[in-house]
Amino acid sequence: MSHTPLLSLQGVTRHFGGGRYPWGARRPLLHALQSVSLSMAQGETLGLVGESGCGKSTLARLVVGLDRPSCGRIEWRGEDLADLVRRDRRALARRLQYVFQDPLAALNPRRTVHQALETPLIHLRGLERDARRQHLETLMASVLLEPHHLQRYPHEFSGGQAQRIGIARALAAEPELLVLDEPVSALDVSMQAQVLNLLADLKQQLGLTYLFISHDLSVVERVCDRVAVLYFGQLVELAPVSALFKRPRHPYSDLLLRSAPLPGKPSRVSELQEGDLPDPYRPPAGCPFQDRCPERQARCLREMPPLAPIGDAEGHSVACHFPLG
Amino acid sequence: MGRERDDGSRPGAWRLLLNNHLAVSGLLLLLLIGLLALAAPWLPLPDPDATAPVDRLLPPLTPGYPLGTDALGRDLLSRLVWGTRVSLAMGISATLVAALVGSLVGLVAGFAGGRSDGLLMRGIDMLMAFPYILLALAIVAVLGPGLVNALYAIALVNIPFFARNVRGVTLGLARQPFIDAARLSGQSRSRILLLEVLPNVLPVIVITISTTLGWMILETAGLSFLGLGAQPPQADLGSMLGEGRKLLFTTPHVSVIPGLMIFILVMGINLLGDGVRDLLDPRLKSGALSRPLPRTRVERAQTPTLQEEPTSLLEVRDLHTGFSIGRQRYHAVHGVDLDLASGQTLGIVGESGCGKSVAVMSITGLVASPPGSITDGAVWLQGVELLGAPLARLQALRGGAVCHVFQDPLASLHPLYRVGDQLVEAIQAHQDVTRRQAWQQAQALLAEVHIANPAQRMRAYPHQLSGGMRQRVCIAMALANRPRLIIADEPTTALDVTVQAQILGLLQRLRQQHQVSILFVSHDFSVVSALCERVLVMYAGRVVESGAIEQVISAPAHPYSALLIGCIPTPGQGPLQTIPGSPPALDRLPEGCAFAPRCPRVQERCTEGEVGMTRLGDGRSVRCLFPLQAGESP
Amino acid sequence: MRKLLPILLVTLLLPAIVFARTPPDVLVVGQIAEPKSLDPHAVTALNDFRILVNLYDGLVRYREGTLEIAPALAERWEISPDGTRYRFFLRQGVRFHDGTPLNAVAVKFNFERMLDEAHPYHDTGPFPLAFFFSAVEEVRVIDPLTVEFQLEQPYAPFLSNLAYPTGLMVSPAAVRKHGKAYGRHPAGTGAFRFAEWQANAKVVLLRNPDYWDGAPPLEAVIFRPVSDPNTRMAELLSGGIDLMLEVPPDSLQPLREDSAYRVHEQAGPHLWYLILNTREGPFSDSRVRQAANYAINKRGLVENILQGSAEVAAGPIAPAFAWAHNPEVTPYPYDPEQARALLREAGYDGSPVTLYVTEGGSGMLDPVIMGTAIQADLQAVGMPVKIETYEWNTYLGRVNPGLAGKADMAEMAWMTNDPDTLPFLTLHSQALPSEGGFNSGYYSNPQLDALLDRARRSTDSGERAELYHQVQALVHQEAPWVFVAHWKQNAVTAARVQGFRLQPSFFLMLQRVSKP
Amino acid sequence: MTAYLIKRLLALIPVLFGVSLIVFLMMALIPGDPASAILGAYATPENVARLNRELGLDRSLPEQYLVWLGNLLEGDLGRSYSLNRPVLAEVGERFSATLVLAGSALLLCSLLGLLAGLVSAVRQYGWADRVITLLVLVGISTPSFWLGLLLILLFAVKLPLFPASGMYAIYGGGDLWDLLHHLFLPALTLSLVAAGVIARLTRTAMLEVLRQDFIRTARAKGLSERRVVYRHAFRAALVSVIPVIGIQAGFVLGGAVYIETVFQWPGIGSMLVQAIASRDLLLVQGGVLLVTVSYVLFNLLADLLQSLIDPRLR
Repeated sequence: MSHTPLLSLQGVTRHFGGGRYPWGARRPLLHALQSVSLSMAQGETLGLVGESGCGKSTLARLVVGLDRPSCGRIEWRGEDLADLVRRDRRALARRLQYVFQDPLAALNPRRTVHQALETPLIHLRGLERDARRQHLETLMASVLLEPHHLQRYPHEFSGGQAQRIGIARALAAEPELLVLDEPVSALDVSMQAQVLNLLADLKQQLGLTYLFISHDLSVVERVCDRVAVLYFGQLVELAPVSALFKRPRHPYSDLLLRSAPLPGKPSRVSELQEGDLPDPYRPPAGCPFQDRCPERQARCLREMPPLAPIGDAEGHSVACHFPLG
Repeated sequence: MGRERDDGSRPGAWRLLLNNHLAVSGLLLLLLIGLLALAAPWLPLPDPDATAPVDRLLPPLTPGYPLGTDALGRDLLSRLVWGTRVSLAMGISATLVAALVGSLVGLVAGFAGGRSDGLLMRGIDMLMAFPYILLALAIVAVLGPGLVNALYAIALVNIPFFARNVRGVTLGLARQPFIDAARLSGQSRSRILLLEVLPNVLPVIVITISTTLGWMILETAGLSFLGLGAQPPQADLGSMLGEGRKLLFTTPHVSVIPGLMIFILVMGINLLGDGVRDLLDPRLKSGALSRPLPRTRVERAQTPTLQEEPTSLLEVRDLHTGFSIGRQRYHAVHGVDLDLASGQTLGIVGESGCGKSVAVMSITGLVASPPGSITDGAVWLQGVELLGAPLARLQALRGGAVCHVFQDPLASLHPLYRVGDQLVEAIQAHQDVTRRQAWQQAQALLAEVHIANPAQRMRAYPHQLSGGMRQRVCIAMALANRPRLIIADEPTTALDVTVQAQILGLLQRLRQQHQVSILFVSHDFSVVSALCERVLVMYAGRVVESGAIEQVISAPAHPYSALLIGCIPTPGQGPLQTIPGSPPALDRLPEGCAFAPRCPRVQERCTEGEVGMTRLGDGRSVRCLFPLQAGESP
Repeated sequence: MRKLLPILLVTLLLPAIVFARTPPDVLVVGQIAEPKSLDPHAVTALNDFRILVNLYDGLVRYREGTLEIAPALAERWEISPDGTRYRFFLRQGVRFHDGTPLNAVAVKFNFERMLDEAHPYHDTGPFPLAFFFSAVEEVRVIDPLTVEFQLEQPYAPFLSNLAYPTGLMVSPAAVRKHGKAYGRHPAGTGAFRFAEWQANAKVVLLRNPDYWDGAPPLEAVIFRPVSDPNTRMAELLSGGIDLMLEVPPDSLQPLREDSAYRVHEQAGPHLWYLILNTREGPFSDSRVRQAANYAINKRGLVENILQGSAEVAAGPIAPAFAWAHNPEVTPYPYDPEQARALLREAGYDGSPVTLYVTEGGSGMLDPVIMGTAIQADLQAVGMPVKIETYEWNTYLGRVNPGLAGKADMAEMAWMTNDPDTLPFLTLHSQALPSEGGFNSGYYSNPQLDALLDRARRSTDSGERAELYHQVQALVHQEAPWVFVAHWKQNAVTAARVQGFRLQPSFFLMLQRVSKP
Repeated sequence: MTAYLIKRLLALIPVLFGVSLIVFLMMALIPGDPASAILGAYATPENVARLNRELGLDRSLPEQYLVWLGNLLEGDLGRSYSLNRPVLAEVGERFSATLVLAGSALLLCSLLGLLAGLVSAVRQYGWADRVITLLVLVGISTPSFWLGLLLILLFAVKLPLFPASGMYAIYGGGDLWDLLHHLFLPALTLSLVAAGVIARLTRTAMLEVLRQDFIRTARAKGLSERRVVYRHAFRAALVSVIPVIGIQAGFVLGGAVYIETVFQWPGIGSMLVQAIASRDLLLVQGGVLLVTVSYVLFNLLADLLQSLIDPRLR
């Protein structure tokens, strides 16, 4: 592992709307991400968990350059991503690729798999026809699909197959980092297993780095090295996977862990768990989790706790005034 | 259900079109008119422009003039044929011009968004706000009369339709993940627009063409009618109508004949257009746009008789439910039996498309029909056979003794009514109470499912609530009339994991408090095991295993159950198991065991003949010739 | 829902039972358009004149059924021997509808308002046809009932111009009172006075019981604008109007046979012709022009297409000007053989010619159909014709500046009140478009110029008649135009309308009409 | 809501500005001028020049436009050349008539269209559906300018049930019955096409809504089919039908040009045709502006109605 991280985010914030209407009224401002800082080392798999609307996908889109942060900085091997893109429009796409949540929606229904996979080979790699043909075959083989599948249209595939095609397309650019945005949540369990196993194999073969976004903790626990817990656009806990699952320090991480159903085990959460996500247009002053937190104290209502290292495990930090014991 | 066969119709597009009788008659009409128009130069017709003032205004059926003559003694039949030729050519070219320009504007506006979108659409607004005939009049006045100028005018006034329709679709497409994917594949914006967006917009353009073509022919006729189109002596249908209108009261045939021709032509185009629209519009595909009946159609060969007095609250015997799409028959449920005693919870587990939802929806006849229908079996609820019961009886039970909680609470609640009104409606449908009383009951129900501030929430619209709250409202609605049975179809699938846990907890408590039975459908073994005592595992429309939940999880007997459980990631487990292959197509179920093609333990016997349920004791049964023994892995 | 529809239908149909026909003594006239203004000096359209002549009087008028000048507000007049001074002696005791008296001062006001740009009420204009009186140098009040016009030079058509609606007398008091809005609050001396004007619905005139020429039998006249000819017809048939003007010729025949209606016809000073471009192209040769006159089947046009609603024309002066018309000049016969021979002789090479056709326009009859028929006739003698159609205003904008470089032939029609006007404005070499005239075909002939100039100066009607006979013969021979038709104006009245007669002047005089 | 209204009304300004500019340009490009139109056959260049001077048309076009714009801000639409009358007076008088015709046509087509679409969807594939589908097809396939004439021939001449033209009886009348009596044929003609479009859309929208999850919920609640269809489905279908009614307002206003001419309705449509023919720039300008404003307002009304029904849009 080198000293400069592969990817690092520094105080990345993204909000939508804001400003004023021509006639002076205030335009509502939506906070999607608030000052998120984290970094990834080459070869690791970082899990990003949180509930819907917590800013997971916004973060992912920022990382691959589909969106720009409102403020803050994203670096690739110590270099500003924005600069990189300014110099070479396609530079980012050759290093970072994205796998979408809904595999069928991520494939153009009117284009064959061949066309879909060939595009990055032409535009990102600049390969000639023969080289492309060869590459396509290896790609298909690497995601366990037959070459004759190339001539088919997306609707002729099952969800699991379609997701494998999505992975193949991401791999076609030969990236170093793959952002996997809930890659298995739209799939049936049996398909889910296939795709997860495939991802594990690919990582080993190609030395990839994964940013793995999921709401399913049991999946995260299986595939990730470290976990970042996101709540309401803020990073509330960051820890090696074993540390987090053994001993979550943020009350929200704890709630998440307790909520996950396991086969053969009855639920461990009270139905009375109150409270919802705060209104993103009017974020609360203090800790965003205050409404739902059983440990809430007066300080939590006033002051947003910073993300700070905690405890014994290396690389474990939490944003809580009163972390769990 | 269904995504896999979404586009199965594509190869047979022509056949589908030909199945539509109206469209076919439109097509034939158009073909006939088109052929006639094309063949005009070779038909034995007199010169359409040859005047014979002496023979003017002859009535139809005059020898030598089948349709009579006009004010200059010109043969109307010949003019009609030649005029149709001109009108068709005009209408088609104007449509194409409008389609080209309008689609381009719409594509660019929808894809670029922001300021350019605003600017372009303001321009389109201006065109639309302008009375279209005046615009056309003014354009022709500027350019001078003539067919080509009239064509431009008509095309211009129709650009907004294409621009608006195409923009709408493009706007939706531009947010699709596959556009992002194309950007990440390194394509430039113009290439994305051309290669990724355009092919998906084309059907909309074709639909718009099919709906505007007739309209354009009418409008061109309108301009010619005002004398701004075809120049004499050339005939088009509009100018024939215009020349004849002065004589409407004395010699009506001179204008009625071209008028009828315009009517028939446009009618043909519209008929065909409807057919094309039905074909291309994804919403209309596979007959989805047929009105679902109040209950699922039941087409049982014979009414089953009761073998013995039903002991359970709910008994389902040999249920067969399927979907007919075109000539295909999809067997979604293929002989399902289930029993549920009072106060019991039963889970049904299976992958998507296994028929679990269809099975439970069939109980109260909520499977959309058409295309669905129940072909065999019987359902007894509290001793009443539901499939044969009259609609009124069924409606009294629905929402009364048996209630549903569905997967997507946002879609399941009416978006336009307040939550309180929807609850009140459910109460008043079954109880003879005043609205005020019902309102109070409803409020109490919200309190019972632990919604804070129930009085305030009663006045909220569904979209103002969070997902968890919406599902609580749905559950409250199910509880409204003290049901005996709640059928919950994946009620937590759309929810976040913390909310899911709460909802499961809520159902658990309600079951205990109200002694209500729950039939719980899920794809997730973990979720089912959190709530249910017994479980059914379904595969390809059949129950393959049933038993107490702990026993099935700890020692599955069917290889499919075992593999399915093995797929679930659990802490400290080895590599995830996978199931090779994919489920069979429901319209081509294999003979014998449906799982045989994917089963690691398959034997020759598995593919021969029906495999029946085997009782294993302990209330367990399995549909397998070679069930797993305890501790054995597949 | 299900009960709503029948109720809706019944309520809508109910009023149909009490269908009102027009009451007695009220005449409803179907006009072709809404009037622009009821200020006679501000309008130019025949449609408006039809109302105005019932509302106003001029110093003189056309004698009933002729185009001869007769006294009106002026009982008599004297013309100086050199033809430059006209003195009118006004009728006594005539009052405008607003009660003010008609006198010499009022007459002077009327003409000065039109002609003098410094007049305080000149801004109540514009007065587009004021140039009819551009020869007037001064209007003098001799005494309250005597007024004298001083002309710059002798101008023979002056009297007939005075009989034109531009010469109708408006009330100076009303002009002063309403200013620019006078056109909607008219006051004249006519047989009817103004009552009401509803935009695009009706103009109502009521009987003037104090009319100097005897109060009219009708109590009221309602002018309804119905611009669509079919709708106009429908209104006539359904009893919504009593008098319909400009009936499409094809509709006349069934009406003639129907005893519930009476058809009226009257030829007038109208000419429908084709301007030929004599400056360039094939028609610069008079033989080709004659050939065109031979080639076109005018009788066919008049009898078949216009259904006898017109007469074949021989030259520029309509037979309605009985005193000036030369009966010896007869129309070119339909003779395609002769036409072909002349074309051959002239060496015409069969190159196509362009014909300007208008879609409508005042006096143009059925221009598109007629143009198409003419096209077919010319085609038959080997002259291919390309038609270009224009909306009337655009058409005038193209034709009036001259045809050079654009077209070889153009349809045109004129209605004039004096035999002088048409040839002087359209065939005189001083009337080329560049000179501000209407000679769009650039015909130029010094002999014709001399004849016209003399006729205009002469005050002796016998001499003028002789000169116009020569004009007629000369123009017929030279054929600068294709002479096609003189329109016979038509009108249809309901049978109970009595005493109605069309005038050669095309004006609609309703003073003697009754409807019991 | 207020912010939304203000926003919509502000968005109207550039549209009106653009429309007025287009009208001005177009009228400048049309050959012929008001003076020739007034003078007719007597339009010699000399007379035309004199008249133009008197009408103030000798100034440059941008200058004329600025003068017009300046006057507009003071509420003055100028004076019609051909009618010699303030544009505002003429346009105001005509506009109320158009509003009556177009408004009732819009009402009629909405009523007929919604009713037909509803029946057609509820009785899908039944005889009522077939008959309505056929009628709708006939409606949208008939040239309305021709249909108007046929209706006059049938119901005013052959079968004198309705007056052939006009807005009020020419003699007597003038009450509401009289107006309705005159209104029936033109309003029907004008609304037929739009009714067809709305009926089709209502049918599709109903069928689509009937497939929605919340309809299944309504049935699962045990509601009667009548309640499901009329209370649950129809209201939801209205949400997608209403904006189309707004767009139809444009067609109805545009179609009024033909229909007003045929039925001699004293409205703004027939006035505009005449004004274009006589090159009466200011009259065209004023009329078109008013039509544009009313179209936009109709649409605004539709949007407001939609948000009234659909709380998600508020």
